[in-house]
Amino acid sequence: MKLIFERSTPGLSCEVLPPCDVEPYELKPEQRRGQELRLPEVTEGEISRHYTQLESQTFGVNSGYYPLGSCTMKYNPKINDEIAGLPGFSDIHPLQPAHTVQGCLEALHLAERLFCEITGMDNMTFQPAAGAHGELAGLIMIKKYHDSRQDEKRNKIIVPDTAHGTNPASATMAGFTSVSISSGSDGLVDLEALKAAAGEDTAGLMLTNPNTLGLFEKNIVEIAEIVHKAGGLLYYDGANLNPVMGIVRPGDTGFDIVHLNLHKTFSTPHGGGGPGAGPVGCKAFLSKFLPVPRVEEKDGKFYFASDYEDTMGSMKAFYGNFLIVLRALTYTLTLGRKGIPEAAKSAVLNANYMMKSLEDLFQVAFPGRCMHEFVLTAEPLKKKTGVSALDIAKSLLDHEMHPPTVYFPQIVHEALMIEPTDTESKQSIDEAVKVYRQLYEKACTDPEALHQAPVKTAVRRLDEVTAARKPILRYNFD
Amino acid sequence: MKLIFERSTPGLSCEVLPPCDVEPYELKPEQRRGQELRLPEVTEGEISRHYTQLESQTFGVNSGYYPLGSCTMKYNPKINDEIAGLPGFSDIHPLQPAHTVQGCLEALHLAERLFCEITGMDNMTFQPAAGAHGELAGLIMIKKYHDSRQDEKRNKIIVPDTAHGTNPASATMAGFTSVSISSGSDGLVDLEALKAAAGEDTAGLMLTNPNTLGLFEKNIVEIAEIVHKAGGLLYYDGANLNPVMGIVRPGDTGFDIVHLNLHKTFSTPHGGGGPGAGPVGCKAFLSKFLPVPRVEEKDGKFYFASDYEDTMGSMKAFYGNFLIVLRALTYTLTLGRKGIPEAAKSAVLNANYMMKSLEDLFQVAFPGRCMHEFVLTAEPLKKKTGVSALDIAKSLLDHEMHPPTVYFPQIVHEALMIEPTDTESKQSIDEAVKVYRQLYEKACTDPEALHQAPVKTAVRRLDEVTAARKPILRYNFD
Amino acid sequence: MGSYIPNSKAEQERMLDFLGLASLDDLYDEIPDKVKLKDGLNIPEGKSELEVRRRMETLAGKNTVFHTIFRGAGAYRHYIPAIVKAVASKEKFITAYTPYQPEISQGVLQSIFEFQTMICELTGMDVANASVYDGATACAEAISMCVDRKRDVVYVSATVHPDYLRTVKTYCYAAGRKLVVVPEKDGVTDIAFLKENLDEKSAAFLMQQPNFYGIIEDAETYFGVAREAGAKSIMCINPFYGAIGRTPRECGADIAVGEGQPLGISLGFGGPYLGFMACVQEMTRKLPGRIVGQTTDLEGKRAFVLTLQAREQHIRREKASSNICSNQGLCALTAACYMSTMGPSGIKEVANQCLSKAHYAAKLISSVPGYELVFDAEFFHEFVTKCPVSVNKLMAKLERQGILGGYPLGGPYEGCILWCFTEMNTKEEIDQLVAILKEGIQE
Amino acid sequence: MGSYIPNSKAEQERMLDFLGLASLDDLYDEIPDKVKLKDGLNIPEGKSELEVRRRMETLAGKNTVFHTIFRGAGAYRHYIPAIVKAVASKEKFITAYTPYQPEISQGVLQSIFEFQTMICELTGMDVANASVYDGATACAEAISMCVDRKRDVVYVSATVHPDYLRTVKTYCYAAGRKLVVVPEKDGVTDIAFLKENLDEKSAAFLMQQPNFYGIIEDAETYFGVAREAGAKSIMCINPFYGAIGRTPRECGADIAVGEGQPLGISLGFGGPYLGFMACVQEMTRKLPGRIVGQTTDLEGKRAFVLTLQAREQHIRREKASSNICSNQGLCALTAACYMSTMGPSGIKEVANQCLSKAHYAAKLISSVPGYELVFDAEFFHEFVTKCPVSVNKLMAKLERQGILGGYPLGGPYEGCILWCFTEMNTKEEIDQLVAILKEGIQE
Ligand SMILES: Cc1ncc(COP(=O)(O)O)c(C=O)c1O
Ligand SMILES: Cc1ncc(COP(=O)(O)O)c(C=O)c1O
Repeated sequence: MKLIFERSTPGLSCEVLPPCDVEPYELKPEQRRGQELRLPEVTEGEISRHYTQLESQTFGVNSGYYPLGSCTMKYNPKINDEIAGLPGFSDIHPLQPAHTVQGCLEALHLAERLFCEITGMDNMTFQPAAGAHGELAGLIMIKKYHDSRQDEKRNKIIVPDTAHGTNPASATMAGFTSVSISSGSDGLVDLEALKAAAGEDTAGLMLTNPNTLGLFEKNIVEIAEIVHKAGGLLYYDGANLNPVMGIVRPGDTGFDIVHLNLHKTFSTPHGGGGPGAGPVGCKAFLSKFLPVPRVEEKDGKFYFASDYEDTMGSMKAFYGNFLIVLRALTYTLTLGRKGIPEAAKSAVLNANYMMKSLEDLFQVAFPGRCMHEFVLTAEPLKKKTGVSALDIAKSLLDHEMHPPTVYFPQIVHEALMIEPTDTESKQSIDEAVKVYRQLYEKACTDPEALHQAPVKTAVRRLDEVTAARKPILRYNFD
Repeated sequence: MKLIFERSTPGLSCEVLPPCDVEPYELKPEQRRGQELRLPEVTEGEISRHYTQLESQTFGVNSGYYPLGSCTMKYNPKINDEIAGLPGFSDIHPLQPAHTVQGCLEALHLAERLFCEITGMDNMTFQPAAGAHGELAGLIMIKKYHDSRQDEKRNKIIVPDTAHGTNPASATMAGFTSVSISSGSDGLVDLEALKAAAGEDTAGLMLTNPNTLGLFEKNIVEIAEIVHKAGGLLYYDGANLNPVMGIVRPGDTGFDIVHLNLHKTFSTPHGGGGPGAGPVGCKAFLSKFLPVPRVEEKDGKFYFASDYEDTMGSMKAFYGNFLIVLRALTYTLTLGRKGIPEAAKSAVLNANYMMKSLEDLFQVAFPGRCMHEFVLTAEPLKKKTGVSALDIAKSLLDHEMHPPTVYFPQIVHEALMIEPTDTESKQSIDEAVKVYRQLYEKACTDPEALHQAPVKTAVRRLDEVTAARKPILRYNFD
Repeated sequence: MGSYIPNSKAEQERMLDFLGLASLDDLYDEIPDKVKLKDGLNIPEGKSELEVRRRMETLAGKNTVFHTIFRGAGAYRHYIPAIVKAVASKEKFITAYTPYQPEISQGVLQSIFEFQTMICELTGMDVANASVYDGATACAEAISMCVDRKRDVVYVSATVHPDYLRTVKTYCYAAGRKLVVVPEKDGVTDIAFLKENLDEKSAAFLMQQPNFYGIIEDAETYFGVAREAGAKSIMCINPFYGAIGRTPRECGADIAVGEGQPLGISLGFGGPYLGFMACVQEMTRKLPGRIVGQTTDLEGKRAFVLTLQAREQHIRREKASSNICSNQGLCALTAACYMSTMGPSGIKEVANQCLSKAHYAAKLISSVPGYELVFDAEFFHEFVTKCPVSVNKLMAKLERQGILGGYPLGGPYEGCILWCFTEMNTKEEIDQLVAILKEGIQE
Repeated sequence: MGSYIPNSKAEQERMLDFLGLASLDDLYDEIPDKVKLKDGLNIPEGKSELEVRRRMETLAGKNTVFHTIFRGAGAYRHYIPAIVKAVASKEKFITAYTPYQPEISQGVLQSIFEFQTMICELTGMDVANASVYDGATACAEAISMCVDRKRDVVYVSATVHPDYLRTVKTYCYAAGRKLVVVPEKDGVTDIAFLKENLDEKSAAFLMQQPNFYGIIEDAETYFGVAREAGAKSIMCINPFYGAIGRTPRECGADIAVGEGQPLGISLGFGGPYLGFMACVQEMTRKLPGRIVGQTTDLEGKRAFVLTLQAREQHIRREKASSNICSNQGLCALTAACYMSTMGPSGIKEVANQCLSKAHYAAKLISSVPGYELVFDAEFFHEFVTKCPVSVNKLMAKLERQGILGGYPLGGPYEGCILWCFTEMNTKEEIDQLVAILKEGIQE
């Protein structure tokens, strides 16, 4: 495919604006840009065709089965987008006076109430723009908390080795040292290791529950006790809330701070990488540290308040990815008190069903009951046939299916991490299982075919090494 | 691909409506439906995925080059759709009182003024829903006209053999007999044949100018004279107005009635078959026959008037495909007095450029200057290699290009009718020409490859014979 | 001035060079000068997108979007689910041409095949086409299917929608066909007239269910009469009525037609809408327009294709069953998506809510003095009442509250109002309406 | 209650059977009972689509959509062309995940590669990333790129947007970094302070162009000071200013960041917006977040892929250059589409219209007694005036006419107004504003 720059023809343009209706004004010569501005010169038809063709080389949730583990690629309802597109939301300036944005404020306030109830938290901010951003916000609150108690030696965050990469990275950004603890042979937090790690330098523990192996940390109450006893706080990485929402609340299991990935659990789209939203909720004793501004209500009127002395500050400008929050709110109102746990159960049922359908082929990394996802290892297959998890992934592409997450979590070799989600049907899971079986058989008889895959896609396997060694990161106009 | 019925699971549904908030009422038993209603039972995600996958098996104007002759597959600007989607247009009931629909009425009135100017007509109706519908409306007006003069023997409509099939079909529906006249060796109306055909039973002539060979009927003034002298009227099939809009007006060349295909010339989309819009304009002496209602203006207020004694009646309910007319109006306001002829010229330039680029390969059916399109014949190629126009068309499918119209007009053997349109770039025409060349060479060396094409499409060539002999026209639930 | 021409002046020059021409105007050297436009078009200069948008927004702003609508009369406001709008705005569905090349058009073809199946289900018929322009032309086309040399007199009930009647008349005038309007009696077709008049010259009888006044007519009896006379029976139905009421097939119709706008298509000031047509097996080859059929490709894969084209204008020219070429394809796709979204239970739910709300409203409205029901017959979601005050003034009063009142009837029922209720009208809205009616108006 | 579960109860039963479970609740048998919710969630019952829509429409109806907006302060209303909206609403772009599988994600990858290129063009820089959350976090991330063990004091001008400043402070607090706010003097950064304070501990100096008050600062001089001290220079720019004003590169910046919202993204009450980041070649591997690179597939075909991932959290975990994972991908695609639509001439035209209209307005407004310009410096499309009456009352008056007035400043400029003008504001609107100002208010 051509780049948009290669479709450019000097002199062409779309006529979008009327001529200027006031006297032209010019910058002083010394303030003017000297460099040429090389943007595409194209007509609308060219742009439209360009992006239509780009879209045809993109795989979305509706293109086919998309069991990307840890990403909760559930269906994105259209009503959510329609609501976010109402001019009464999309055309509102963030700095309008409060009485002209009562609807926006009420929406945020309502979202706070609903998501606090779902997580078992007391207050929530919608400022963070994604999960990792929420992690950072939450960790800064932990820092503020300890600082406020002059408890300054607490510079360590405990992170299990199954944690998502953002957890240790966030800890670093928050000025903590992260202490990795290995999982037990059951894939869960090793209580002894935790006890060993927890101490008076412990600022907190970041935990994903169910964890990235898809296992529920059933010792969560003990875990919380250990950490709290050591004087640390418990941070809940909400990326995996989907299978337990409405069933068990992080707040009830001892967590002090929670972030949600609205773009996972609450059906807002991923946008090919974003935008998402990562609201952060906390128990009442931490609320004063939340970022500002916060939405408050008085006599049925809503307003922003920023005058919290102990606030951690701000995580970004304005009020977060508001239109994303709106979508998640729409979803939550749609499902409601019964629908939320039903969706959770559907996710867990689908995952267990698929796991059991595949367990005679691929070894389940940690057998037993899984939650929303499960991790297989292709290591035996690889030893036997040379076909790797990557080969399986790439072969799936030829079957119009998105592969699972591979090589994560890192503690499982040749990991295939499969998350069917609640919105996948038995029919399509059965079909996927059939394909996995075919591939397995093919691997045994004709491994080379899998090494060669994909063959039907827009491009074949890429030279990623050269991409990183000799990076070409922008179009070369010359 | 599965049919939506095959995705159905008993018991599933989308929850769209709240429960009924009034007492339920039931039909009397004898009025109730007995037959089961077998519609799909699916959730939104399934529907969404279904149509996403159907769309991926659909070729639109933005998918690639689409030079379908006679169809004017030009780019459909997005602003047109955006305007048609404004609630102030899309949510208006057709039977609202006039003072609440002044905007709609003004739009229709403005459209009438603009399109009358472009065609050289005095009045216009927007009721007809497509070109063929406009033809019928126009022919009924011709009938009314002759009837109003008690000129009742006029039961023949003269139609050149290059005419689109709708012309004779419309003549039949309007109760006329159509008289076909063969084209001269130059592809134009044979004046002698016309003279021979014209007489006191002539109700009128239907003419497409430029005709479907892409040739301008340069003897149009003489043609008009002959028909008018015989007492007939001239009907202009506006499907091919694109190359001459703003250059020459049908009304100035002697036509009495014109229809436009807004979905060809004025950039409104084809919708996979429709809806279009086929407004009909006429000279003042025919205006009283126009269908009702008509938009009138008085003191800056607009209203519908139906009290025209001589009206031909109505062609459909309400006011035509209004939202399509709006799109065409938006387009016309955008291009304006200079843009309209510039688009025409671009169409003609592109067509001549492409014709000349191909003429050494394929024989041009009627060489010389073409207008918006030109017709090649693959007959020599077929004789030489066995490769037919159909084979060429099907081979183009493998190159992500839409084929030209084939086997039309019927007077050209193995016809390939190519209309690049005004919104195609030189770049993409050059690329298309390259593909035609490759195919030509392939035809000479490996004709079988072309007989086998397409191979990359969702399905290969179809068994159309069985489809027609043993028609399966609906899903079989059993 | 906006432009969508993707070639620059410089490129056009190069192309002209290649053609050996000096200027773009030379492209038209075969057109006689005397007919060419001298001073260009007398229309405004082209405008930028922002200007055009402002202009059109101003126009849209001159229309009133009613929050509450109690008016139907052939155009109905129903809820359009978000998924239906999303599907109907998919670019390739919008911009594709008629699927002449099935290998790259399976999407459009399959969607129409599904539409045809759903229309068959709704009407109980065997075959459906890919759509015609609207309900009115569907009626006119259905009549054409029935007429032959021996039978060329057509009967249409006076209770069909006036626009449909006018359209049918126009088509009959065109084809030189005799049309007899069967008079209305007490809001329904005069069965006595029908019995007396149908004979061996009669080609067809067409009625609407529910009829223009909202009344459910005794179709079966009429069609019995028609069958006896050897005439075909045509039933024009509201699709929601079809979902719960006796189907055209059950009533003995040979052809079922109707306006599909209620199935997910916006009011749009009257169009584009969707004419649907279905018939019994035997009449298949008389159907007008596109029909999609199932077949296989050369590898045996199921596939869909435009079929039975020997009926159509591009093959048969003057002998075609109709002149229709472009139809309402995208609207058909929209309706199919709507029916899939609602499902059998949802479609029936809409129908039942329409029925229930209309009856709730009828009871209350008719209890307001002066607003008696005009007819005593069973109705679906529309009914006619008298109006004790100036209809215009009443409408103006409702309008001030954001309500589009019922449709003011003319002719024999001048001064009466045709009310319509759908699932969109809440009890609250209906109660509010009744309160306003009770208040009366300042005459 | 709405539901998106595509398995019926019956199917779920079958799946449970297969698993040997009696009920869905058994799926959770490993979760300790004592922590499970006993009585379910205390949130409302689920609702149908129509109900939810009505609820949300009611909320939207409680907001005021201003026809005329003279307020910017970090969020700008520009015209969004129809094609941009159409492209940004393409379903697969919306619903795809981060393009981890390049073979089926060339569409998203290429669009980001194009975005990166355009950001480089706009800023004059060598490399850009695929976006960060917004302008504020872009500032914070840029600072992180500059800090090392030796240099860890950060200087930020007091003239940057207050939200940005607060965000940067928060990030610095988190990382335990010393932040010095360079004071403002006459609306611009106090150069003297800078000269005095920058030293071998200084990591970076960050300023905004035009600054929060709309003023075009003398970036080059500041950056010269920074360079001399060995500190990095970071320029946070308005993208339209970048199109006509001296680029960050030309001014000597090492890093350019900014808020991309003006490039085709709706106001949306503050988000989602688009943080962009670009830098000089040497700093490439310090950039946070996704970066798309060009490569070839095994058949030699050009292709795009996420690259330099060794910077990122999923590879480097605690050693990553940032924790960012999800970014603002769709907003980046939107901005790229916007820039393509406008083209170089269109982008400059927007910029020049902003500039011209702001100056036209400034002349008129400042000629109204009491509305003098507060600063004497050159500005782009925002400027500060005094206000001779109660700012609140003035705003209320404007609001009654559908106008959102300028942004009321606080702090040292309490009682002053920050006005903003874009290509969306017509001369007529501006003249109307001035007339209202002249009228004064009833105190
Ligand atoms: C377990 C876990 N935590 C955190 C994140 C980071 O979330 P985000 O991408 O929204 O920043 C992810 C995302 O994949 C995740 O799976
Ligand atoms: C020359 C000509 N006339 C008439 C028509 C019929 O127009 P419509 O499809 O809008 O009914 C066409 C359509 O292809 C055409 O090309």
